[in-house]
Amino acid sequence: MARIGVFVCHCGENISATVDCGKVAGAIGELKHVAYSTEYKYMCSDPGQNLIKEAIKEHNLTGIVVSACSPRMHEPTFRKACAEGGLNPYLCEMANLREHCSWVHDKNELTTEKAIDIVRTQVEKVKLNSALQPIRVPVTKTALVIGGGIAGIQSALDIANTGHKVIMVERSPSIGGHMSQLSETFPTLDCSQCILTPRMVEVAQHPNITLYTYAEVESVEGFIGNFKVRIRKKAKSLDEKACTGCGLCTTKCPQKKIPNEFEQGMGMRPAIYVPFPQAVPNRPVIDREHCTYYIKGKCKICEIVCPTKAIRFDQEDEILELEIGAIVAATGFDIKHSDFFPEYGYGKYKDVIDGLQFERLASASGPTNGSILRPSDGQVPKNIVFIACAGSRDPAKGIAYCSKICCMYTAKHAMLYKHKVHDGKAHVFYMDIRSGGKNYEEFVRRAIEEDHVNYVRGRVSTIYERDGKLIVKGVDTLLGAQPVEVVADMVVLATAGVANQGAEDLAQKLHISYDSHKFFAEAHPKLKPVETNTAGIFLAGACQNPKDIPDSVSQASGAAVKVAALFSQSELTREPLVAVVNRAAPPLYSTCVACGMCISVCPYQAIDTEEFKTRDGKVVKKAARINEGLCQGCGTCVALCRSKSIDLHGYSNNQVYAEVVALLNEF
Amino acid sequence: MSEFEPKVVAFVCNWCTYAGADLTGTSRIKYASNVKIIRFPCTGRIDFMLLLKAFANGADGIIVSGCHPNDCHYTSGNFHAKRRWIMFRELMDFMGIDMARVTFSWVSAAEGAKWAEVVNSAVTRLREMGPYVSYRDMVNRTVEEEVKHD
Amino acid sequence: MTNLVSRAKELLENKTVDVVIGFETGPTGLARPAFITDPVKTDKLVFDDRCSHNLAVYLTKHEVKQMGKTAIVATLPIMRSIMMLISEKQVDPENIVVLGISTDGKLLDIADISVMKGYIEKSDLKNPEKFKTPLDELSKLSQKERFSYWQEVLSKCIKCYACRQACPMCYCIRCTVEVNQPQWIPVQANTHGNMEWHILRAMHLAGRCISCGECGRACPVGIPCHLLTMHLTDKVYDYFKVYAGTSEKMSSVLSTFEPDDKESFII
Amino acid sequence: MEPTGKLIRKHSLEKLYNNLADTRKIYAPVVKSDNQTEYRYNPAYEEITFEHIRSTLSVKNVVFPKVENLLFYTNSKTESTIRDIDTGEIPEVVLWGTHPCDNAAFESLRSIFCWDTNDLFFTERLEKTTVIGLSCHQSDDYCFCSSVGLSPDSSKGSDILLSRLQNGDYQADILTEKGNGIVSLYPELFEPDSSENPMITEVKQKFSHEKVTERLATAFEHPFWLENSLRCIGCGACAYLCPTCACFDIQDETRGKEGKRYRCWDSCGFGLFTLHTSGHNPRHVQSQRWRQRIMHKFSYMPERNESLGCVGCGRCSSGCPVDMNIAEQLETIQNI
Repeated sequence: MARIGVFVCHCGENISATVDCGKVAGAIGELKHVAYSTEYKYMCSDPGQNLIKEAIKEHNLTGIVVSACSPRMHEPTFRKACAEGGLNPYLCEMANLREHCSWVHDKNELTTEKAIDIVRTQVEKVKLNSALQPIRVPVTKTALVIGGGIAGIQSALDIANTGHKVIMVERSPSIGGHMSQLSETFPTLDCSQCILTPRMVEVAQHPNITLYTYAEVESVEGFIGNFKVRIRKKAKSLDEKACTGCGLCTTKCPQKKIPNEFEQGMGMRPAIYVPFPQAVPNRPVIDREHCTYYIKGKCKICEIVCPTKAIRFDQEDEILELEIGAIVAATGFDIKHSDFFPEYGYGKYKDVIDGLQFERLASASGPTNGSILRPSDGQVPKNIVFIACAGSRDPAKGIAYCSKICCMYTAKHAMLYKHKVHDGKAHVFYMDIRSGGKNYEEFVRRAIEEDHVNYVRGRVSTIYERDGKLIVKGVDTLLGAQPVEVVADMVVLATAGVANQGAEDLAQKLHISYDSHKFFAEAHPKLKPVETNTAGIFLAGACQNPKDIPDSVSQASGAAVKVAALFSQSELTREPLVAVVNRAAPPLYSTCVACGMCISVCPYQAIDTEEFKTRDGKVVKKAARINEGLCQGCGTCVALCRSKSIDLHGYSNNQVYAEVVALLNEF
Repeated sequence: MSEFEPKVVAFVCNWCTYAGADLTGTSRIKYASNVKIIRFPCTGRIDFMLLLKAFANGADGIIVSGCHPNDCHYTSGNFHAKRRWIMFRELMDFMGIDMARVTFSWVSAAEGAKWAEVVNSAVTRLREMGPYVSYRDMVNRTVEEEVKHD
Repeated sequence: MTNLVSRAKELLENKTVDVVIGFETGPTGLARPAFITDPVKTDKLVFDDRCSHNLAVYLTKHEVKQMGKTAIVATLPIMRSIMMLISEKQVDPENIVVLGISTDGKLLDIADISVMKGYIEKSDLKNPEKFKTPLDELSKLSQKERFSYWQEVLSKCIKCYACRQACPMCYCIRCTVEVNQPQWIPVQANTHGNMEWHILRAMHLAGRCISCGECGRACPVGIPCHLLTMHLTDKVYDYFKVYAGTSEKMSSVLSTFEPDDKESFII
Repeated sequence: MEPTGKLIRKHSLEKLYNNLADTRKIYAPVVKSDNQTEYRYNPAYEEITFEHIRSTLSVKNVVFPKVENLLFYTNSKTESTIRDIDTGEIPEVVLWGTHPCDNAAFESLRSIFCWDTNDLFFTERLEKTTVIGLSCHQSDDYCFCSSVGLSPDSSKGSDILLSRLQNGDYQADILTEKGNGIVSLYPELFEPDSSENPMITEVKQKFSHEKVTERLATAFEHPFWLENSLRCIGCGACAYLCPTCACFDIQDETRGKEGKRYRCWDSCGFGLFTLHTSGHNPRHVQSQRWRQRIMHKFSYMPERNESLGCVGCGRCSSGCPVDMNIAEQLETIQNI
């Protein structure tokens, strides 16, 4: 038999000024199963809480209702008091007499009657509460960072510096990401490589970081604290321990005409190669697609010249199985290449390039050693046009969003050009200049005012070639939409930042959501920008949306803190207000029929299908199963379940039903 | 009191409308005391059967309220709820159950004043409509009255 | 239906399937579901206008599943039911052979599920024409009249659940009406309880009903309960532009959403 | 009492009906649609049909309503107060135009409801029911009364049995004191028996119920049950249409302080009928439930109740959504 205690709080006069608390306590005391009902001036005060603790013992209560303020205010307080009184904290409910009654109604009988209804409803609910225990999930204190760009590097270093193990997986042969391709960085114009390479080296040397380059995530199973991740280490055709990185093989490789990815196709590389001189690890890989030996079965020159005999043609991909506690996705972004823009003639005109290609041209270590030379004939362009928002903010092209970084790097490009080609003219076509950020606006003003870059507010409709020149036709909207034509030697498109290749695939492996542009989705746009909907998986950098370096680094540190917080305890404790799918003895096992609708609606990928098998392995029953480590307790699955096989602790079907009945009927 | 006072049950989510109603309280905005709130974690948790149970137990009106689209604490519960209510309303209407008695709203945690408005306009409308006699008559029909229909 | 008979015979003879679910003629001249395991008995198979049962209901029946691999005679609604059952993981497409029948009664060559999907996609998926008039007529009534109408017809319901049992999508092993913690629906068959039952049933079929009309046909007391689910089928299309039973992926409207789903009633 | 034969003219029959309908509850068949005939209380005489082969539902609800309140209760903080139903308030009812199969069913129901103790509500209702039956001048393929020891004109269960004569008048067999009570209210409407033979349909015997009962005694494990119930979808239509099915469920419904206990129809055809709390279900598949239905009617009832659980009305077959034809199956059973 339930024995419920009810405590009606006056909240000073906040409640008692309009609600007759004595009458409420009296009326509730008349209800069946109410063993004790009282009123008090301040339930949340120490004496008030002691009143509860003593009543629990004295009246042998099985549940309590504190009728006071909003549970959003004091539920934790009273649950704690309840626990201290020796009763399971989840056997405590609050009736909201202040925010939902005394403060919003006048003093009259109806208000007191409503208060009685509210308390009665909670009494009927609490009778059906069950004693719940916090959910404890063990945590493997190893983090996986996917992606070795600046975001991944920052996250990995931050986590590693808190003393936890980190495994970093990078799919290309070196870490560094897009930042390693950049020449200088805005708004300081310091050399990108110079600030990045020390971090790259730190990753390689950090005792807590294990780095797997040329590797990809194969599969992810499990849940927060307990992921099982399979990593495919692609065969580098190299014994990394034996190799000293002398580079002899790369110079002797006969296959030399492979477009260099790092140089954005503006330089060439051999089949056995190190992507760039500062690569980490500084060890070559054989690109099997282009290697003569793998194509024709003959060559092996690298093997012959290698002084340490480190070449391994028969090496196979290796699958590593790792136990991981948390994952940081830092897979970065890509840009739309200029062939996306038929109106700008890319593909036809060698001198219409994208922003990353310009970075390589401007880079001291790039294919032109930092001289701005146009690709078609190696001449210095005297007239250069930069087009911002190439693709971005263009719903007609399917990219409605702002790529965020282009305004700034376009200003940077124009400046770099002007610093290198003093007599050149730089024009920028833009829609708006978005330079929000510390010293960003000042940077753009410098480009305009000190470096005399010609900013034209308007879009470019077409580019075509005439007499070896590129005719850029646009409009100047600040001059009343007057047509503008620039005869340019070279055009740089600030093309839209887009989700990285394979993002969708990885999101599916990770069971995280992604938006229509395949950027990974955060758990909450405002308050959980670093978390994903899958507990234990966090986001860093441009895999979420295009971001500049400081934003990426900040978020990476944010993700690292989330991971460190998770790793700060050996067990994860969670509120037990989660959904459960019923279980019964065989042959029923569960009333669930595994239709999978709950799996489809769950925003947290917390539901999977459990198979029940006979001893000889035959599946005799399937039923949904909720991972209490992942469930956040929204209850959408509960309301949807046709066979009512799922229920939600704290808001069970029995409880909410009883509330409706109690609210509308007198007992 | 001569005026009819409708009984109204509000099904609200914890994160937006419940918090919004808390704000109505902290802002001391007055509204009709006819409405009594039942708290759910999310509008996605609200079973359509509970609305029927409210009518069956004598409610004259119902309010269902949660987070605005894109603001769901659980990201998508309210989107699922929205589809559910679209279907539910169409079915109810087809069966002649009065959907003018059910108010659906999005009230955020910052919209304390909106909550008071939602409640007051629902109560005003329900006062005009009067008690939901036709549904209650069906519910309260005795065994003998049922047989008379044979 | 010589094609159907010979195909069924062949499937049983070469042991591609263990049972063929089709139609036979009963002693009173009605067509009814038949389960044939012996190739010799395939001669019993018939197919004509009398064959309205939605045979897909048997694919989830315990005893039928025990029989092994199944071939099933399937008209459009049955094929759509099979599609729904696959999408809801109740039927393994590997375990069934579909003996599709076109709307003009010809045996279709349904080699696999993708072929079936193609056939369904080409077909007219609206509610059958014969149900349009009663649906329109009911919609034309006033709200009060509709409430009276449904109270009157539903007062006759005896809660035999033939509507549920005849429906291939009602495959739950425990229905909400059988839950008593809490007692969602009154056990007794009174007008109110009956109405709640039929609301529940229609809601559970919203976006899942494939418009076969079997629920209404099965009702021994003649309640047109199929109009409830068919009304929602119309509405599902109006709002979301989809028909049930067209995809092998989970896609029923209440288990999915689009952020820009339109409504006009939420303030 | 000794049955007596009377004649009642067509116009007198109308008078009899109207007189009865003016003074008491009378339950008579009305055609609702092409294939639905339902019983209603006190319809106008013109609405009544004499041509129905079988009404959609049987008339068992007169003695075994689909919902019957058993008691009311009021809860307080400390106790529950029970208020019994006054069975004296159950009204008298005259059944009009019910066929011999349905009338014979009352005896079958009595053998269940009054097996060890007399069910209060059932006996009260049966006592207050007067049956003016109508023998059958038409039948169809579903009818098989002659296979279960009855006939289209059997008088079992009737207080008065009407049989149509060629000219549209009716022979009225006065069978019981209750029947006689009606005659004595309106003696002017009844004339002496004519020698004319009434129009009685012929219902061919399809099986021998004795043979069926005998065969069932050892047929529990027979593969027949599975093979022949594959088609069954497990609804309760047969049981609810059946005039002799008597399974019921008892439920409490509470709202606020007030509550009631009632019983309502249930069916052994439902999967949950025998489900145990543990999850175990002794009849966990439909073939076992189909077997139970037939066993109960043709083996267990003859053995325990000395009564057959079937009157051959054919409703279970005509109302079955998947043509589970019981007569066809029984015919097979006697030969397996």
